[in-house]
Amino acid sequence: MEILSYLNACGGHRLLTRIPPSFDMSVPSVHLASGFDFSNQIRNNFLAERGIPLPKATSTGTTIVGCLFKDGIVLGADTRATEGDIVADKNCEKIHYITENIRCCGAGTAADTEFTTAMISSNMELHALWTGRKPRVVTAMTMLKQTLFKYQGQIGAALVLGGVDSAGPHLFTIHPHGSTDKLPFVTMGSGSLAAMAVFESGWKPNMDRAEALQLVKDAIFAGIFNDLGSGSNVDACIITATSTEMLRNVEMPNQRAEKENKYEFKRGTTAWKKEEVRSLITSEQVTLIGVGDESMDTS
Amino acid sequence: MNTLAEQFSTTSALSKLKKTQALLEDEEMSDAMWGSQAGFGNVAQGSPSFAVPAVPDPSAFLRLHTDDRADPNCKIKIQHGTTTLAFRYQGGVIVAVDSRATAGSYVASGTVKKVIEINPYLLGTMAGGAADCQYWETYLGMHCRLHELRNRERISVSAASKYLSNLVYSYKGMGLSMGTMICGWDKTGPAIFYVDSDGTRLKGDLFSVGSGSTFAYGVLDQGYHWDMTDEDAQELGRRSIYAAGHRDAFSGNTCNLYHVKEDGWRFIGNYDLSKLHYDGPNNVPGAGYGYDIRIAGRASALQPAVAAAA
Amino acid sequence: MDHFPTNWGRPRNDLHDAYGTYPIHQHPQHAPKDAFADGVKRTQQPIVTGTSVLGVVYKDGVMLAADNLASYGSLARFKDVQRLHPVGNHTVLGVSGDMSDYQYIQKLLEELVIEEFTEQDGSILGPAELHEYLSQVMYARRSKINPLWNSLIVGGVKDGQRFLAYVDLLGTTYKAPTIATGYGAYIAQPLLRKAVEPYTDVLTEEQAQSILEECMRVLYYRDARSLDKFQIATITEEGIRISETRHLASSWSFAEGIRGYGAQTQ
Amino acid sequence: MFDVQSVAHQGPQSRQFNPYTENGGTILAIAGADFSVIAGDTRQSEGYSIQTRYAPKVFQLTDKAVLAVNGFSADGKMFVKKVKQRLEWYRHAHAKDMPIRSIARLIQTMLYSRRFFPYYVYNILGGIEDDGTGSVYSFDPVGSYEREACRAAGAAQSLVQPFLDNQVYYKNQTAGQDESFPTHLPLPSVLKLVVDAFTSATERHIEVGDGLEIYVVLKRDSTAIQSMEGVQEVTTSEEGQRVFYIRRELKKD
Amino acid sequence: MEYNGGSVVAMVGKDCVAIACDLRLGNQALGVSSNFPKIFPITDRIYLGMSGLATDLETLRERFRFRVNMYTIKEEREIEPQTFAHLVSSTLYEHRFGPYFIEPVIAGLSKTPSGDLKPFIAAADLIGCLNFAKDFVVSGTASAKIYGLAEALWEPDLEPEDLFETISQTLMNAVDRDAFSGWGCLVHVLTKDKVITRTLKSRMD
Amino acid sequence: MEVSFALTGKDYVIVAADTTAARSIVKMKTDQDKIKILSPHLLMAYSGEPGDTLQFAEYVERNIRLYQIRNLYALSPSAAASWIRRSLAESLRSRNSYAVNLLVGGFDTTTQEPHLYWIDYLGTMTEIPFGAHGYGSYFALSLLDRYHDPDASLEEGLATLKRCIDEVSKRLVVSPDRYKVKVVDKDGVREVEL
Repeated sequence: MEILSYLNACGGHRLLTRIPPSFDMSVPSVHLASGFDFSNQIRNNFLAERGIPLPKATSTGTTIVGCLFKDGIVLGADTRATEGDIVADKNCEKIHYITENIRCCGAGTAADTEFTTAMISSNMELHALWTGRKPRVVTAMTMLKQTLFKYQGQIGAALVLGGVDSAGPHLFTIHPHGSTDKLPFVTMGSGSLAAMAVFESGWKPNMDRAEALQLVKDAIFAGIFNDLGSGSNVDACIITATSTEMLRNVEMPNQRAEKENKYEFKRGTTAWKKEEVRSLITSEQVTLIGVGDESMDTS
Repeated sequence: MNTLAEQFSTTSALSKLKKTQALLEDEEMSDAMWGSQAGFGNVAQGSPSFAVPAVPDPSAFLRLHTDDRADPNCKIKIQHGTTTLAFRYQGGVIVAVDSRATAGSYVASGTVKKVIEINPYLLGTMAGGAADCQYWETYLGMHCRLHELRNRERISVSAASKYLSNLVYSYKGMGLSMGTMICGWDKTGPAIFYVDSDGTRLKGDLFSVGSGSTFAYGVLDQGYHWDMTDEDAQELGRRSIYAAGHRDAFSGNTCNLYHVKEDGWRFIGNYDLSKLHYDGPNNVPGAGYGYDIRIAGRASALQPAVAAAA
Repeated sequence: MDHFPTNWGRPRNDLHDAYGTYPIHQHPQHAPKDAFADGVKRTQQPIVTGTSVLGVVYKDGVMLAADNLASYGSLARFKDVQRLHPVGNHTVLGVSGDMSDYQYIQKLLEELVIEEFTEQDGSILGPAELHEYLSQVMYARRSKINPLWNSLIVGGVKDGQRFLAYVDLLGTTYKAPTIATGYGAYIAQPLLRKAVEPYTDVLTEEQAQSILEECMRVLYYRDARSLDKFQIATITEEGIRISETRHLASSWSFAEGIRGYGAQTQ
Repeated sequence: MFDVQSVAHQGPQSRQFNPYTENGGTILAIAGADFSVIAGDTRQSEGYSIQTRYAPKVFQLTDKAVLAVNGFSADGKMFVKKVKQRLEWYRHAHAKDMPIRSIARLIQTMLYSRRFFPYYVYNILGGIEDDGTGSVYSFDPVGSYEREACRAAGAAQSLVQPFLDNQVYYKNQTAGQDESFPTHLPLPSVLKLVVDAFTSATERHIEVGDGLEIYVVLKRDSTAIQSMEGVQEVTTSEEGQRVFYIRRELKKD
Repeated sequence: MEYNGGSVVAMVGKDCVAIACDLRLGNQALGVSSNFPKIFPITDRIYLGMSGLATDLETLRERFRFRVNMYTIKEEREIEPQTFAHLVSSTLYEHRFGPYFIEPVIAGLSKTPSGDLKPFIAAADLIGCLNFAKDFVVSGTASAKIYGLAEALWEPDLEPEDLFETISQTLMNAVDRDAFSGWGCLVHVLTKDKVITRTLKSRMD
Repeated sequence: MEVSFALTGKDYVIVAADTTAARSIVKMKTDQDKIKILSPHLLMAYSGEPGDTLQFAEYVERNIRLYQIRNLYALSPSAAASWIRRSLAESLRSRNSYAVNLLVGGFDTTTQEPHLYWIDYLGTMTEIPFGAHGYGSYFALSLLDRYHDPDASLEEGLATLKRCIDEVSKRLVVSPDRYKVKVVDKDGVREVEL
C-alpha cells in the first residue's frame, strides 16, 4: 500500500475528530495507523465489478456566502443537507468552528467538510498554543488548501473561510482541489450563482453591520428559494475584531405548516408476535436467612 | 388467415424498423391506438405500428432510457417482476399468479391483475413488461373475437397462442419483454401454451414464468400429479405462488387463482399472501403456510430442556 | 429478453451472452451496423451561440433583454448580433443558443407571418399563438432526435393580455412572470423573481428597464460568454419597441485592494 | 465520483442528444364512494433550478374525468393535448363524453403506440364512473394500467404512496374489537390526507413544492363538499357531475 | 445497499426513543434469511442499527464492540450516546476512500448533567457525516419511503406505547413498498427503566 | 454448476454437495468431495471459484485443527463460523480474495444443539434452519420452506434432501448427477449414502 505509507510518512496530517482526546487512548496503536484506511478499496472495486455500486454520500447542495463589511466579515449558510433528491437533514449546521475568530462554511460532501474543518480547527488550536499568538486567517487558509491539494480533489470540500485577525478581516474561498480565492464577497455551493447575483447587485464597500447582515440574508434567501439544493433556514456568523456572533437560524422562513390531521394510532393497532422486556432496574431481593420460617421453606 | 400469415412472415426487426420509421412521419394517426376513432380509424387494420426514435440503434436507445437494472437511475421505469404459473391436470387447468409490480426497488403496485381474461374460454398470464402483456393480450382478444365472427367457432388455444407468438416475434430484438401462458379449453381439451417475446412457443402441462418461477417450480413439482382433486390442485397453485412471493423480492402481495374447465374459466379467489402466511386460505390462525407458523413449537435442539436446566 | 430469475423480463444485452445460450464457441458479431448512420449529420451541438435572454412582465406589458454577442466556443465571434426578433405587431422572440438554428426559426416565422397575412381573415397571430407554434416545432424536432438547439422566450401583449413564456430544444414550455435562459436562469432569475414577481401590476416601464439593466450588468460580471452591449425590447398595447444597442457601465474598482489569491499582501 | 454505474454506460448513445429530461413534481389521486380527488403540485424544475412556480399538472378532460401527468413536461403537455383531441373527436361522433373507463383504455393505447420511443409520463386518471362510483386509473409510461382506490406518482411517489397505503387502505393496522375500518373515506378526510401528503413530501423531497392544486370530481347528488372553504366550482355537467378546484400554497424552498 | 437490502429507523418520543429494523437478509432478489436483525445493543442505553452490506454490518459490529469495550475499560465508565455517535462517525470516515457500505442509525438515552435521561438519536451516511435530528432518522433501501411516512405520522412527545405504534406503522408500511426490505420487523423501545423489544406480525413477501 | 444444500433436523445437520469438478464446459471429475470435516462435530461445504475453494477449505481446516491442538478442545460451531467469516471478510480486502461460498454445519456438544451457518464470498453470515448455495437455491429454498421440519428424524431429513436433489435435477439446466452427503450429530460426523 504505497498510498498508506505515503500518508504515514507525511505524518501530522492525520484527521482528528471532535472526539475528546481521551478517546484516542482507548484504541491500541495496531489498529489505527494515522490517516485514511484504504483497506476496503480493493474490495469495493471488486464489488463495483460485481454490480454493487458505491452508495451515495450525503452532500450539502448548499448556498454558502461571506462578505466583508466595515468592521469585519459576515458568513452565511442555508441548512439543508441532501442525499440525491431527498432532504437528509432539514436543519444542519454548515458554519464550522475553526477558532474563536475564524469560521468556515462548507459545501460539497458533508462528511468531508465536517472532518476537514474539524481537523484544521484542531491544528489551529495546537498552532496557537505553540506560537502563543492569536491564530490568523491565512494560517487556516494555508492549512486547508494544503490538505485539500494533497488529496487532489478527492476530498470534496468547497469552503468559504472567514475571520478577523491582527491583519484585519479576511475572506477566502477554497475549492476542493486546493485553489483559493480572495475577494470582498464570495459564494459557494449549488446556490452560489444565485447568491453571487445578490452580492454583485447589492454589495458596496464599507457597509455597516446591519446592512451587511441583511445582504448576506438576502444572498442566502436567493439560494434557498431559487436553488433546489439549498433550503430551510439561514445561519449567519458575524466576526469583528472584538466579537464573534454565531446567529444560528437567524431567519426561519420555511417552517412546516400545521398538519391537517394528528396521526396518533390507537394502542394495539400494530399486531406483534413476540415481546421481550429487558428491565434496566436492578432489583434486589433481600432474603433474611435464619429468621423467619417462611424463608426456610422456600430455600 | 393467409393475409395474416403474410403480414407476419417478415421476421427481421430491421425491416420492421424501416417500415415503422417511415410511419413515424405520420404518427399522429398511429394505428397502434386502436379503438373507436370516430370514423378516423378502424379496428381491423392488421398489425399495429409504432413510433421508433430516429437513432441508429433504437433498441439500445430504449435500453438506455428504460432498463432500470443496468442503470438504477434511469427515469422511465417500466413495471416488472412476477410469478405466474399454470398447470394441466385431470380436472382442467389451474392458473395462479401473484399481483406485485416493481419499478426498480419500488413496489409500484400490489394489486395488479396478472391474469388477462381474453374471452370466457381463454386466459393469458402476464409476466415481464406489464404494458406489453396487457396490450398484446387485449389485442389478441380482439382478434380471437374476429376469428369467431369469421369462422363461427371459437379459436383454439393453439391458434390463439400461435397468433400471439407471431405478433411479438415480429418485434424481436426491439425491447419487448413478455412471458405469457395462454390457457384455455378447446375441442382438444385443456391446453397451456407458453409464449414469450423471444418467439418461443411451447405446449406443455406445467409452466411457471417470471422472476419467482424457480421458487414456484420447487413447490409445484413436488406436489404435482395428474390425478389431483380440484381442491388439491387449487391448493397447490396457491401454495406455489405463496412460496415464490415469500422468497422472491419482486413477487408477492396477493395471489389470484383461476380454474379452467370445459365450460370456461372460473375465478376462484384472491388471497392475500400475508393472510396465507399466518392463517392459510381458510383463515384459521396457526394454519398458515409460513415456515415459522408451520414449525411453531418444534425445534432441532436435542434437549429443549437444556434451557430450563440453565 | 433475459430469463435469469433475478433479471427476469429485462432486456438482454445481446452483446454478451452471459448464460452461454449460443451453442457455438464464438458469439455472433452483433447489431448489424448501419454504415451510413454516421453520414447523417445533424446539429448535435451548438456552434455559434448566444447567451442569456431575460424577460419580465410589468404593468403595461412585457420587456425582454439580450446582449449582442454571438460566441464561437470561447471566442467572442460576432459582437453586433440582435437576438430579439419581432414577429408581427404583438410579439418579440428572444433567442439564446445556436444562431444558425435561430436563423432557421426566423425563416419559419417569416413564412408563417406571410401566410397568415395572405389569409386576410381578420385574425392576427398573437404571442400565445406563436408560442404554441414554436413549442410544436421544437417538440417535433426533438421527437425526430434532430433538435433546434435553442432556448426561446416569447413575450408579447395582445388584447390586453400580457404573455411571457419559454420553450427550449426539448419542447419544454412554461409560463412565468419572469423568465431567463442560459446562465441567466441561475444568475438573473433570483434577482428578477425578487424584484418583479410580486409587483407585476405596479412596475413602471422605467423600473422594469432598470431591473433588466441591473441584471444584464450582473450577467456581464459573471457570465464569461456575455457582452456589455445589449438591447431591450418593450412590448405594450401600442406595439413593439426594440431599443438601440446600449452600453453597460461596469465597475471593477473593488479589485484594486486585493493582492493575490491567498496569503500575499503585496 | 461515486457514480460507478454510469461508467458502464459510456457507449456511443451517451454522447447523443438526450430527448428526455425530468421536470420533478408529484401527483396523486384518491377515489371515494361517490367522488374522486386528483391533486398535483405546481412546481416545474429541471436539475436544481425551478423553472416556474406555477405549471399545472392536473387537467380537466371532461365533466367527469381529470388527468394528472407527471415526468417530462413537454411529453406530458403534448400527451394531454392529444388525449383532449381524441376526446373531442369522440364527442363529435357520439354526442356525449367518453366514459372514464374508455378514456383509460384510450390512454393505454396512446401510450403503447410509443412503446419504442416512450412518452416519459406517469399518468393518473380520476373521475366518476358511469355507475356513479369514484375511480382512479394509474398508468406506467408505456401504458400498463389498473383501476385503484388511490395512487401517487412522480418524484415523491415513494414518499407518498406508503402513507396512502397506511391511511387510505389501513394497511398493517388491526382494528380493535367490534371496530372496523371504513372502506371509503369521506371527502373532508381525503382532502386533509392529500394536503398532509403534499406538505410532508415538500419537507423531504426537493422537487416538490410551491403550490398544490386539487380537483374534486363529485357525483351529482353528493353533498360531500358543502362547508369547505376555498373551494371553487369549475363545471356542472348536464348529467350533474360537479368538478371543484382547490388551491393551496406549499413551501417554496 | 440493495445487494442485501434492509432498513432501519429511529424516533424520539417523550423520555424514550425507539429504533426498528426489518429482518430480511437478501441476495438481491432472493431472500436468504428472515431472521437477520440489524440492531445491536451497545450499552444498556444505546442501540445501534445498521443497514447496508451485510458483511460490513458484521465486521463493523465486531469493530464497534471492540472499541466500546476498550473505551469502557480505559475510562471506567459507560460510553455516552453522543460520544458513541462520534466514534461511529470517525470509524467510518477513516475509511473515506474505501468505505464500508453501511449507514448507521443510533438511538439512545443520554445522561444530562442533572442525572436525567434525554432521548438521543443520530444517523450517519456511509462515510460518517452525522445527522442529529430532533424527530427521526432513517437509513436503508426503504429510506425514501420511511422519510415520507415518518414526516407525516411522527408527532412530538409520544409516550413509549404510542411511539411503538408510530414507529411500527412507519416501518411496516414503508418496507411493504420496498422490494428489498421486509420479511418481518423488530422494534426496540428504550425507556428510563426498561427496553421493550417486539417482533411485529408483518408481511412476509 | 455447483449446488450445495444443508438442513438441520432433530439433533443433526445434513450437508450435501455435488461432486462435480468442472472447468468451463468440461467435467474434469465427478467424485470430488466438497465437504470438509473440520473437527469432530463440524463440517463445511464449499463452492465457488475453483482453486480458491480448496485452498480456503484447507486453510480453515488447519487453523481449526491448530486451535484444537493448542486448547485441547474444539471450537464451538458458532465460534468457528465467526472465525471463518472473519477470515473470508479479511481476505476480501486483499488483492487475491477467496471467492468461496460456505455452509457450515455443526453440533454444539455443550448445548446439545445443531447449528447451521450460511456464509457467502463477501463474508455475509447468517444462521438458518436450512440453506443452499448455487443455482440450486433458487429451486430448493421454496421447497424447504414447504417441507423442512426442524423436528424431523434423520430419515425424514434425508427424504427432504432427496426432494431438493430431485427438483434440481429436474429443473436446472446443467444439473449435477451425484452428491456427497454428510451428517453431523452428537456422535460426530459421518457420510451417508442417499
